[in-house]
Amino acid sequence: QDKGEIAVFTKNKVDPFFEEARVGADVAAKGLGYSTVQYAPTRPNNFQEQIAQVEDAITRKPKGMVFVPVDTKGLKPSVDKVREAGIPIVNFIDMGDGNFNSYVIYDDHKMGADVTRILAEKLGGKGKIVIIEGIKGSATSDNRTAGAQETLKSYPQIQVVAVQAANYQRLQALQVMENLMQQFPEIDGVIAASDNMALGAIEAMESAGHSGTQVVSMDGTIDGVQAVSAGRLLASAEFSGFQMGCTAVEIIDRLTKGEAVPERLELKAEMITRETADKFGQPLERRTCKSLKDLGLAS
Amino acid sequence: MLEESGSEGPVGIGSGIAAPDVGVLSAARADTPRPMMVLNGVSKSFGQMQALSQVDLEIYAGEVHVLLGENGAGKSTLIKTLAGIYAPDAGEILLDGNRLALGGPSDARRAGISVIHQELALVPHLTVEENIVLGREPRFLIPGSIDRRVQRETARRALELVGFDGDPRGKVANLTTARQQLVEIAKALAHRSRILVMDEPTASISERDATNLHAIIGDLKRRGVAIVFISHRMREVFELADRVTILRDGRKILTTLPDATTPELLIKAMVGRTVGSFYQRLERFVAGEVILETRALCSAAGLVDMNIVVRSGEVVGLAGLVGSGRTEFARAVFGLDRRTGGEVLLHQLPLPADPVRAVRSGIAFVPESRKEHGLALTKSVCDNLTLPALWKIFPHGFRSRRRAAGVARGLIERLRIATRSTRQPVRTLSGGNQQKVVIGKWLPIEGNRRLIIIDEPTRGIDVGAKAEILKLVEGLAAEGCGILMISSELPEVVGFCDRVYVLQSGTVRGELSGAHLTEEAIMKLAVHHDS
Amino acid sequence: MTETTEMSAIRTFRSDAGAPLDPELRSIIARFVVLAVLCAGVALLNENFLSVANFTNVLRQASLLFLIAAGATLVIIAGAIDLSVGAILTLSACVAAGVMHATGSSGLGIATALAIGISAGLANGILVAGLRLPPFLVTYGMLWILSGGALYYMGGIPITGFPREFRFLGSGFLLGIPVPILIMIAIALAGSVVLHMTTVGQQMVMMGANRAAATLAGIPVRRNLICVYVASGACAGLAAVVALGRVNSADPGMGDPLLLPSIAAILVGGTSLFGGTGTLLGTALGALLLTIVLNAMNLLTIGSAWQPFATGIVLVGAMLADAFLNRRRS
Amino acid sequence: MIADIARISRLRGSRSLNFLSSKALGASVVLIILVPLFGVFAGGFLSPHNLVNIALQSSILLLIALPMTLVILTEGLDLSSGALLSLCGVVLALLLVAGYSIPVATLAAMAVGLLFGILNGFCVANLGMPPFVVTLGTLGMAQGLALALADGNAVSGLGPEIEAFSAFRFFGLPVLVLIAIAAYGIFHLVLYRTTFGRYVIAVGGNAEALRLSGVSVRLVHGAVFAISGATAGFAALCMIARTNAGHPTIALGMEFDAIAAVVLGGTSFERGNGWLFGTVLGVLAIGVLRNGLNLIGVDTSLQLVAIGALVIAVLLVERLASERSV
Ligand SMILES: Nc1ncnc2c1ncn2[C@@H]1O[C@H](COP(=O)(O)OP(=O)(O)OP(=O)(O)O)[C@@H](O)[C@H]1O
Ligand SMILES: Nc1ncnc2c1ncn2[C@@H]1O[C@H](COP(=O)(O)OP(=O)(O)OP(=O)(O)O)[C@@H](O)[C@H]1O
Ligand SMILES: O[C@@H]1[C@@H](O)[C@H](O)OC[C@H]1O
Ligand SMILES: [Mg+2]
Ligand SMILES: [Mg+2]
Repeated sequence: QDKGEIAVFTKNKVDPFFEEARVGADVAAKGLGYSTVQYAPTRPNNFQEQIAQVEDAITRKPKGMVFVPVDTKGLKPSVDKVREAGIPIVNFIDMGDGNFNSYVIYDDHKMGADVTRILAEKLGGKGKIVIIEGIKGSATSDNRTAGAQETLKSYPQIQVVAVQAANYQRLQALQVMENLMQQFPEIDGVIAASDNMALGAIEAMESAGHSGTQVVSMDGTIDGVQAVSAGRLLASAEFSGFQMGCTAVEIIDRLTKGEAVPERLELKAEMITRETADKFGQPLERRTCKSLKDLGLAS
Repeated sequence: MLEESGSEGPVGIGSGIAAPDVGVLSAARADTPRPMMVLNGVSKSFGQMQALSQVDLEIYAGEVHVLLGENGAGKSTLIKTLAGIYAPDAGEILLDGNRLALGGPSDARRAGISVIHQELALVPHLTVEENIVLGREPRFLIPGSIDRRVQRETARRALELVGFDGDPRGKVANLTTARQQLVEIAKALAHRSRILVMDEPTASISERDATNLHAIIGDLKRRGVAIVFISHRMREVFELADRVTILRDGRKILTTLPDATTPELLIKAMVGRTVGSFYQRLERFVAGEVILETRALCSAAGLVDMNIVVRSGEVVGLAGLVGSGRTEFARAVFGLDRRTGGEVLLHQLPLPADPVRAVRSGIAFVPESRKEHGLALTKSVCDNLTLPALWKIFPHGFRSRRRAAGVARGLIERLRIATRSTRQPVRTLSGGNQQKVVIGKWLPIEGNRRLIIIDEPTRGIDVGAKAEILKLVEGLAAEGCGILMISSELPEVVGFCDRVYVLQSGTVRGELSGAHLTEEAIMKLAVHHDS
Repeated sequence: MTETTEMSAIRTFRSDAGAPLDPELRSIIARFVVLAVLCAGVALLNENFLSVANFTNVLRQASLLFLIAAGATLVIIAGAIDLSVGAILTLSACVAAGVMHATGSSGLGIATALAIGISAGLANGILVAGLRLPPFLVTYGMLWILSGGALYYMGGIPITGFPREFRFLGSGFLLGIPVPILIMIAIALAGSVVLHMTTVGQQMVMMGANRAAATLAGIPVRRNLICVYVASGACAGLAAVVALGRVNSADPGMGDPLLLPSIAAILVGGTSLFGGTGTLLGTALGALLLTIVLNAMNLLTIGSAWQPFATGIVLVGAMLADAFLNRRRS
Repeated sequence: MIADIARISRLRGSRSLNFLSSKALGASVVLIILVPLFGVFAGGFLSPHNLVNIALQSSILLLIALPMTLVILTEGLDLSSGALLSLCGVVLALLLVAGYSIPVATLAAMAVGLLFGILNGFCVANLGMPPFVVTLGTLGMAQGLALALADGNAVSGLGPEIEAFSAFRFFGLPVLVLIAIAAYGIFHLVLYRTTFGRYVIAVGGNAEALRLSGVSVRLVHGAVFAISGATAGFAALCMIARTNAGHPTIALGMEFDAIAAVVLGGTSFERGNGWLFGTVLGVLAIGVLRNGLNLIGVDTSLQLVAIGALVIAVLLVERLASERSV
């Protein structure tokens, strides 16, 4: 049965994280009888292009839109247009302003805090650490870093020797880490805002024959989970793009049926450690969507 | 090599000529008591090149003052100084007795000096009208905006003066060279000038257009405009000039009245020696077997049915007006332009249109524009001299600097190229020496039945270099090469070539040799009778 | 007068002894001086800078930049430009990663990366030289096509984890020296030999200086142009191998951020965009200069926001310095 | 620089005729082919709403492409305009947040753009540095400044005036479209009705002729870059109106779209040969292509390929049309 089309907007096609989200949305849509059309800017993270894509998508009159904003601010004009056209729109992953019908998110701040706590405990409450941020200004990166820094306040003997951005990119994280290792020969811990960057940093340390540094990060990507199982990464936090995609689509479905939906849906981020790692990181094609009911978020 | 006529320096030559020096005002011009413009001891040098030294000149209202001199004598430099383009190193310019400070071309214009420069100074993508008012656009209400009505009117009047019959609102790029020249003249006339300077305005227009221009000049003269005119055409000089000034090597040799002299004397003063058989070949060689033959060659650049034969040991000339297709013929043979029909045979074998093959089969091509097509100006003398022969000098593909410098040194000595080292950038050489490099780079490719195409070999170079270059070319012919020489200098063509093809509109209009080879015969074939 | 000056000039011409330094040599020396001053400055500010480990580190980072820029340097010297090197790197890396994942063979992976680099270079060369299209726009168009191809091929998911022996090229050591540095040295040497010691290299320089004059001298301009584009593609392919070995992961965004820095490295290295002058050693120094600036910023923990600013300043500064040097000389 | 690459790729002297260069062939062909095609296959493409959409999306690109046309006419290139737009946007947004009025903030942004433009112009005109290098350097500087000023973040919370401004419509046309039309009008007047515009064409066509006519070629060169900078500053206002925030990287890469648009529009890198309205067509061609592909729902990767292929295809068509000699 064809109930129409759902437009899915992501920030780019280069970050695997968004592929998870797209697949999640696809899987959920298929299950509910919708088709999807995918939009991502041709220049990665190009906000201007994303705005144009939203405008263009309105012309196709989709049943709904699920939306990862390239930038959290200043979406209002575009979202207003979507609403004016009577199309329900749900934001997921990165919080954004504007009158979205609903938001599907994780608590980035809390995730940052939780993985930091795991690291701090592992280090016995003391040592030198560095923080590798994602794209400055993105809600995920800023909140995760803030969460980490707040937690560290309760560990006065842990010293943050550097905070550097690597834009969620692996190569950049690798080079940043290489340079930081020169400046600070003894780094005990690394907090990276994403698994991708954590792996770059680990790569740098491993090639330098540098061992003993503990790394934590967030996302729970397939690679990240493997690294946790292998003991290269101390812990990660589940930030499932796949599930957010599923849930966002399910909300659209409810909205088209005229059902009420909560304005803000927060998924719970589980910690991924060596012990729990097997539960996470399945290949995308084997994943299934959890419905709101399964998540205990709806009746 | 050159016979010196006995006299040593410029001064000696000047005094050796039996013509009254009227540089200082004489009774000949009693009706114009005060010169409009006076140059006092004007000097200008470019690096070590002294282009003008201590030149004095007086220009009167209502006269045509012709400047004569060999290439490189400093004529253009002199008028560029007048036009405010070059600031003189020493000396002063007076206008109506007042010292003129020319900060730039616009100052000169404001002072009423208009110049038609030797190189066309038109903007291809602007219209005729727009070009005519360029730099002096009529203002409409606010500064910076253009009154297009006045512009049209100004242009119309100026174009009428020169008898331009084209579309004043068409782009200049779409005009023929002759018409562009008319626009250039109209541009200078458009603004009421007191002094009009023309640098070889008739070099590239037909006889008819030249006559037209002479009429215009007569008209301006009557209105009291002073005209400074540069030309290499002797007949024209005697037709037009009220006074003639001769420059040589940057110095003023003399100023004279045309009635008081003869072309021979003028040339002697210009060149500094008796010219005699200057352009004449020393020996003629027996033409050998055919080297190049084209059969009904047509090209995308506008050639139609060109049939030409060049034999070993022969110097064959291509004559014609600018735009007649001489360069295009060379380009088509060498494989630079797409051929659209006919064939090119080199030693009886078809030659594909490919410059690489052309060079490997022994064709040398000396292009007309050294700077654009002949030289890599920023690179060294050595780099340029070894370029076409790299494959000969280094057959295994590995280059040694020592070896390259050795070859270059040999050529520098053989051609007497004035350079301080093999590593000097060619940019810093004088024009004649640059030209020697352009020709010299073909010498390392040996072989005696080669075809050598030379386009305007002596354009813009000084007397000494010119003779040396022609001697070099002659030497190549003596070795058995076939020479195809394109030249706009008719005396050179007549004196130097064994046989001449005259082109017009991209095709051969006639072939001249022996006693039939005269300047008049060439001109007759070269000019369009329809336009 | 002309006659006499020529005579005296001929008399002074005896040998090349005392002739001015090659402009290229001069520019290299100038860059060494700048590099030394920069290093001294940073060393004063930060004691870790001058360590062997940090230098190895800087060199290794510079080597990637150099590899991308090496072939493109030849293209610019020959009078054209290649804006597609970043995209070539991306596509080569992605497909090579895919091939290695499917076959497990390092050899095939390397061959794939090089083959893609070479084919992309060939396509550029044919479009620019064969069809005489403007290089800037052709390679810009290719940039889009190649990155689109990479995106399509990857389908949004990176490929990670490559065989150990493959990674050796990116992250291994030989005699205590990181392999990428050795590759950089090898390419710089080989390229310099071609450029300065072969007739083909000389032809490239001369066609860059004046393409028309080179054509009229019977230089196979088109063939050479195709060659430099192929070299540029091959270098990007090689850079892809090194990059893959280093980060152990391929994603379709990896080459993008490398394009402008690599062009900056070429220009900072003294290669002229007008063609006809430039050296690979210069490009290596340019890459080193830019890398050191970023390394110093990391060491001094200056925010990454200032990195593009610093790169821009270095670029404009280098050009200004050249402009003033040249002005003073003439 | 491009000019030089173009220069060396043509053997003929400046005398040769360019009689076959039809105006804006590329953009026209693209529009003539694409518009009906999308009309049929992309639902809603020809609806008034979507046409307004295309106009809106093209408006800012046009603001960058217009001065770029002048720069390219003088055989230059401005790679810094995208980064400048971003920087000016950040400045403008910061000033709005600080409580300054829109006109004051816009003027300040334009002043920043102008300053960079003058720097570009000075280096190119007075120091003879290649435009590509200079503007690549200032691109980095502007981008770095933007990131640093905004601390990597978007600057938002600009107040209601800017929203009111961006919501303004006239006869159904959004304010940005009106601005773009007005900007075209101004640039048209400047290029075709003023002495300055004429000198811009002349500099590219025959700088020597202009010099001999007593006009300062340097000044013209410098001025086009200054205009480009100031216009980028003004375009920042439009960008802010559209996005409601100042983003330090928002227009990154836009200069390349602008260059492509100018060239598609028939302005060539040689000899001051150009057509300002062609730039409008070029901008529209890019806008139509992106819009149509989005309407059809073509995947990002294929969109990339399509754009690249379009650029090369247009070059090929033009080469075939102007083929004169081998
Ligand atoms: N801008 C310049 N830089 C260096 N040398 C120059 C420059 N302009 C002219 N010269 C040199 O000054 C001398 C005089 O040149 P000029 O152009 O005045 O000669 P001319 O008499 O006009 O010759 P022609 O009959 O060929 O036009 C020549 O040797 C020339 O090479
Ligand atoms: N400005 C122009 N406008 C139109 N056609 C031109 C122009 N210039 C040259 N041509 C064409 O090119 C061909 C020959 O050009 P060219 O001037 O190179 O010949 P040439 O005899 O070598 O002249 P030159 O004396 O300059 O060497 C002719 O067919 C002519 O119609
Ligand atoms: O890693 C992810 C990053 O790539 C994306 O931009 O934002 C969310 C992050 O978790
Ligand atoms: Mg002259
Ligand atoms: Mg000619």
